[in-house]
Amino acid sequence: MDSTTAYGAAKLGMWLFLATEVLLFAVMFCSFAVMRYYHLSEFHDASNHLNLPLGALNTAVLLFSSYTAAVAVTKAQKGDNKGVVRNFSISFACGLIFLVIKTIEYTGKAEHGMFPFVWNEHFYEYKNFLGIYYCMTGLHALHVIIGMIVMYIYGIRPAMNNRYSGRYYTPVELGALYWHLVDLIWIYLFPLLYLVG
Amino acid sequence: MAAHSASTTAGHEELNYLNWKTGLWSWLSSTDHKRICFLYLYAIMIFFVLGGIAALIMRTELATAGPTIPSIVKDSHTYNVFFTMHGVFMIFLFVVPGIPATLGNFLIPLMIGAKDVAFPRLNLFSWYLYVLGALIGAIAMMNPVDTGWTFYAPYSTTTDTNVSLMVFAAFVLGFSSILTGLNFIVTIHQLRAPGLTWMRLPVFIWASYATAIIQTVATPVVGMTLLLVIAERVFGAGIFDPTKGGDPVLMEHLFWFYSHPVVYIMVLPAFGVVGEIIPVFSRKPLFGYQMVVLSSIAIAAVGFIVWAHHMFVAGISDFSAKFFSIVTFLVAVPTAIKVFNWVSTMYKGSISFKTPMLYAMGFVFLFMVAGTTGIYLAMLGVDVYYHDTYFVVAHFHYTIQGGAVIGLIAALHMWFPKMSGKMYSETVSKTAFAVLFIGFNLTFIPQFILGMDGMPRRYYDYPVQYQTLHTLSTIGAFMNGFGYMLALLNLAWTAKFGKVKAPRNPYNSKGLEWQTASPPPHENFDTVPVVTEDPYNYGVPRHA
Amino acid sequence: MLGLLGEQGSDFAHKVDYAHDVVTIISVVCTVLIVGVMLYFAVIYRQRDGKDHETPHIHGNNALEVIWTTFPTLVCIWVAWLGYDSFVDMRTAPEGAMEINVTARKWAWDFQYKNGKRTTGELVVPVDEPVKLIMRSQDVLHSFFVPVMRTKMDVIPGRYTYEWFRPIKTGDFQVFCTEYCGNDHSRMRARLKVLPKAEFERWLADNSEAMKLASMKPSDRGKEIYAGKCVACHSLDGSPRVGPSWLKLFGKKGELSDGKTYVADENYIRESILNPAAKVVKGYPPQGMPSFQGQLSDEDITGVIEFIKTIDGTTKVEVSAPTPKKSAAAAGATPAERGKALVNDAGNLCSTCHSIDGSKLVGPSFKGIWGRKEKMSDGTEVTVDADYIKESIYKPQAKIVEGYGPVMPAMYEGKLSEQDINDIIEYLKTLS
Amino acid sequence: MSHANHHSHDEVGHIVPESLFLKVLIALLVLTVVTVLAAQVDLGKWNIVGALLIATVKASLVIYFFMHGKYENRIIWTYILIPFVLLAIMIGGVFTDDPFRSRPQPVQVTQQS
Repeated sequence: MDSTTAYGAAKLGMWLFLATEVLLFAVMFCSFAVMRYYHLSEFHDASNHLNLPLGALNTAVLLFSSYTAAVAVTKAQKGDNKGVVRNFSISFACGLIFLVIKTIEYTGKAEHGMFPFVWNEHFYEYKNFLGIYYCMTGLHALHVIIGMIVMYIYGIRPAMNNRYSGRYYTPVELGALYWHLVDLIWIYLFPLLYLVG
Repeated sequence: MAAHSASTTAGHEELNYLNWKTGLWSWLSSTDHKRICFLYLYAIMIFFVLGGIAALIMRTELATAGPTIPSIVKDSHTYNVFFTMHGVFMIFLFVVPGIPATLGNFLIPLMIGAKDVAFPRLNLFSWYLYVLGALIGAIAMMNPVDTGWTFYAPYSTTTDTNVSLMVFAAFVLGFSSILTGLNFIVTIHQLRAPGLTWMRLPVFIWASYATAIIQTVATPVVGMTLLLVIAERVFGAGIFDPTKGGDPVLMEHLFWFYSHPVVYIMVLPAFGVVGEIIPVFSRKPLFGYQMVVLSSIAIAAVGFIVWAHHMFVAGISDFSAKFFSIVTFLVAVPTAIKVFNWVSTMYKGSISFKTPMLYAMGFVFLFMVAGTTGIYLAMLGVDVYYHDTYFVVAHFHYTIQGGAVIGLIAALHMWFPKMSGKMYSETVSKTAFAVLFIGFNLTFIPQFILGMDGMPRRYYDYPVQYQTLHTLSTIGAFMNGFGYMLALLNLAWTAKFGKVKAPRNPYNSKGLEWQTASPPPHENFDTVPVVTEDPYNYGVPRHA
Repeated sequence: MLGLLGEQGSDFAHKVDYAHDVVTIISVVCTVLIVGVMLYFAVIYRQRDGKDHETPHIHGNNALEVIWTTFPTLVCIWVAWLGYDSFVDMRTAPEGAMEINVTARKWAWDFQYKNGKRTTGELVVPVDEPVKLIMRSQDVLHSFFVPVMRTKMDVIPGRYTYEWFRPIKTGDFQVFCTEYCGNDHSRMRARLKVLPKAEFERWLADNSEAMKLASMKPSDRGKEIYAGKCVACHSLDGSPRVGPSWLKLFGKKGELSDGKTYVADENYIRESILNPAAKVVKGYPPQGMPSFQGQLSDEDITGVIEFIKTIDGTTKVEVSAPTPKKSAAAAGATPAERGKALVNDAGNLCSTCHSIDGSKLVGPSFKGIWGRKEKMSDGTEVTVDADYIKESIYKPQAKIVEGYGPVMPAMYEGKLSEQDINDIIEYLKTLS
Repeated sequence: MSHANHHSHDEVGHIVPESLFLKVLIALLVLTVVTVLAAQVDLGKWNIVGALLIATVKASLVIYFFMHGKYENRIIWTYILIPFVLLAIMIGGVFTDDPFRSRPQPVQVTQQS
């Protein structure tokens, strides 16, 4: 396999993998739609209990991290390994910030008695919303963590050893693609969970 | 096992993929698609045997009304465990990886003139995922699951057997399947030999391509659904459990969104196999090649919008039932087209009845039965009667056993000379075919009649009026099992001890895979082949 | 026409069967045709003498492709319409259909009628009247399938589903559960009894007992059940009968026949009612008690348990005297019919231990009993005649058929008259 | 090897200027603000339509520019679109059912035997 074919194959493979990831979340979105259909008013009320400012902040953080990941690819295409390290590190840091904010949100809800999957009297009616909320954001957070690991292993670490050049930067592009997917999912999760409920 | 023996005579012959490296580790660490084919073949055969034993135990128990073999099936729970085992092993561990992961792995690179698949290491990783999934499933069997392979909520979320572990096993197996499919799609897109345009691809490649798409995009759906079942059991997520405001019918929807397309994962490659066999042994071009290709793609596409025909009496809305009944009939047409084209290929041919051809012809008959009984089940009013009766059981086994498994056995016979470099005994393989073909029909034709009489499925015990047919079916099942044993042992024995060397192209086929040595060298072709003609260019043009 | 699906019990069954016939004919013709053509080609175009002959280079034929795309499409449309049409019928219940509530649970079917009458395991409906079943489940998915009616619908926890049919003939029909629901899935069957209208009305109106039960507090309900079903074998004053006395039973500890110990708590009592053979108290016959699975509802069992808790040695129960219904039924009925009523009467308990279909329960089956030669446990042989039956009813312990235990209570003297016994004998004669 | 790549040479992929990414980022942030503000107005069922519409615009921007979708061939676009089509089929199919059947009732919890 020559390098052009390998590059095309890797990219097509990555897109296919992203397709499967989207379909993993598709089940969640479909379940969300059905649950929302049956428990509309509960979903509205429960949605208002989420912390909108923190959610919005997290959206901004992820969008920004996506931007730096995109820039990292351009840097790699230009053979600028330092640029790859710099931009991916910012994305990585943004991922961390995202997770920290998410933890604050989770603990905040736990303090109010909205523990994951443990339904107390007061929030019993929100059980369906909270159930799917924790499933969706939990799975998404797992993807954030995987994305960060991928960025480190295939982006930051090789770039620190000057592995990439204008002729070979496939892993950077694939890692960035995966990170964009994490962002993409959140773009839908944010309004569905925090805004319209 | 079988294949190692070739290395003993390596001194006299050229190196091929079987003998260029030896030792168990050279197999377990091999990224060669042909060796991975064998890794899968051994693994799935273990589960074919286990699932088959479970089936025979069930059939024995059902031979008479009331307890038949209380020493083995001591109560209804044990019986429920056996049918769950049969379903889970046969579907997730045998038939789904069946043709794609074995023959698909072996043939796709060979048929498109490539050295290997696009991501050889990912290919090996898929196999290890499969093994991991199988091990988790085996551990789950410590407290065996009794839900049936469908894992319907809320039974699956409330029963106190090891459902969580078992569905997690299915999830892992799903990822093995996804990565295999992804690998094949990329391989077919990127690695075709020069001159091998899309319309020159063998139909097996087309079928595998359609299959791979379904594997890649449908499997995540069931994976996530099963994770939600775990979430329901462990956390009480409230999505499927009605006591928490969830909707069990939603679970059925999501489950069948994958599990209907999955029957095309099983059976499309078998269509491809038959499409390969019939032209070679008829010495004719495949009749209506474009229509055959198109119908594969159409089946894969339509397969995604018909899932709720498994749920006509599941409490879905009448509107939904009507909608899904009508779209279901859309699948019937491309399937019919395939059969017509296969039969027409034989017209004015020069037909030789080698074992693969017998299997292919048997396949046409079995699939006609499967297809026409499918029509009953697509018809709303009639399906209401037949749903969850033995008619469905029989129909399903005609499609999956008569389709996918017979397809797999046919393919193993067809490409056995290429895979092992030896020729098997035609007498034994034809006898085996006859036994398993008769046994198969004897097993399942009585089950159609049982279904007509209203016998429900998944019953440990039944009213005595059904006994005669059940007994017949049990006799058939043992015959069927014996036939499979004979067929597979014949191949295994030949691979290990066979003396007759296979020539490069024993059937005088035009297929690219036959143009290299038998067995092929490690990197398949000595020089990159260049394709200049259609895949089935048999016959004499002036006669056309 | 072909009659492949068997007896037709509902008015839309013929439509389903018609659709079924049409598709059967099409299927058989198509399969025979295609396989026939294949075999024909295989024979006439076979390779001869092991050598290939020249074959033409045919790639396809567009006209043929069009034909065999269009033809199946048209057939499919027709067949789809037939299926659709029959489905619409079975999903459209007529206005004013009689509604019956159906509750499915592991593993029994409960039916409740509009007037409050409840049954378990037996659905009784009038002939020629549309019946609509409103169904729900208490636990997991079930499915209500009546083959002769050609209808089926899953029963789902958390929502109502329905099905309807209009029976066109009287008789006794099988009901299956067809959605896998766990261990006793295959035993979760029920009978559908289609009665003539007048008889159904009479059956439905006879609801005094059920109505009374429903409004009682649990322990009274248990007492009522005790008097009807348990009194023959379990005393309230500590004296042993066929089974252990219920005096101060609740919370009692003791030894089982297998040497293990038991504590008579709720779960033990519940299990003993539903599965008596599982834990038998030491000194009592292992098969002495029939299972009440399907006869007592959860509420009934709770009632019995509550009643057992109240028994303190002063508790007295009036054993139900022959019910007035009997004398009402007696007028105008033949002796055999009167005997049947007596055998089936809940107060007499015959059918608890004696089947009429030949199956072996606690006692010998009534099927074919008249004139049968039975071997006794003391080795003698007895022909079942009027004297023997009379003796067996009044003094059950006198002669015991080999293989059965001395467990039948001596409670019928004074309860059943000689005339009653003669009626029962007439009925038994009909059970050949 | 395959026809799609015959014309390509060693330099692969399209280099997108960083300034374009910055513009896209600003657009995304603006859209986020818009969607938050729009949610404060009660538009009934149009709230969710609007929110999903804006989200789709944002997602398209990410795919088109950040993920280089603009420069990809038809094969990749096919596989970009397939999951979204399937998601639509899944939700569409499920919603041929739910709105047309009876609503769930509270379940009476009983003892499991």
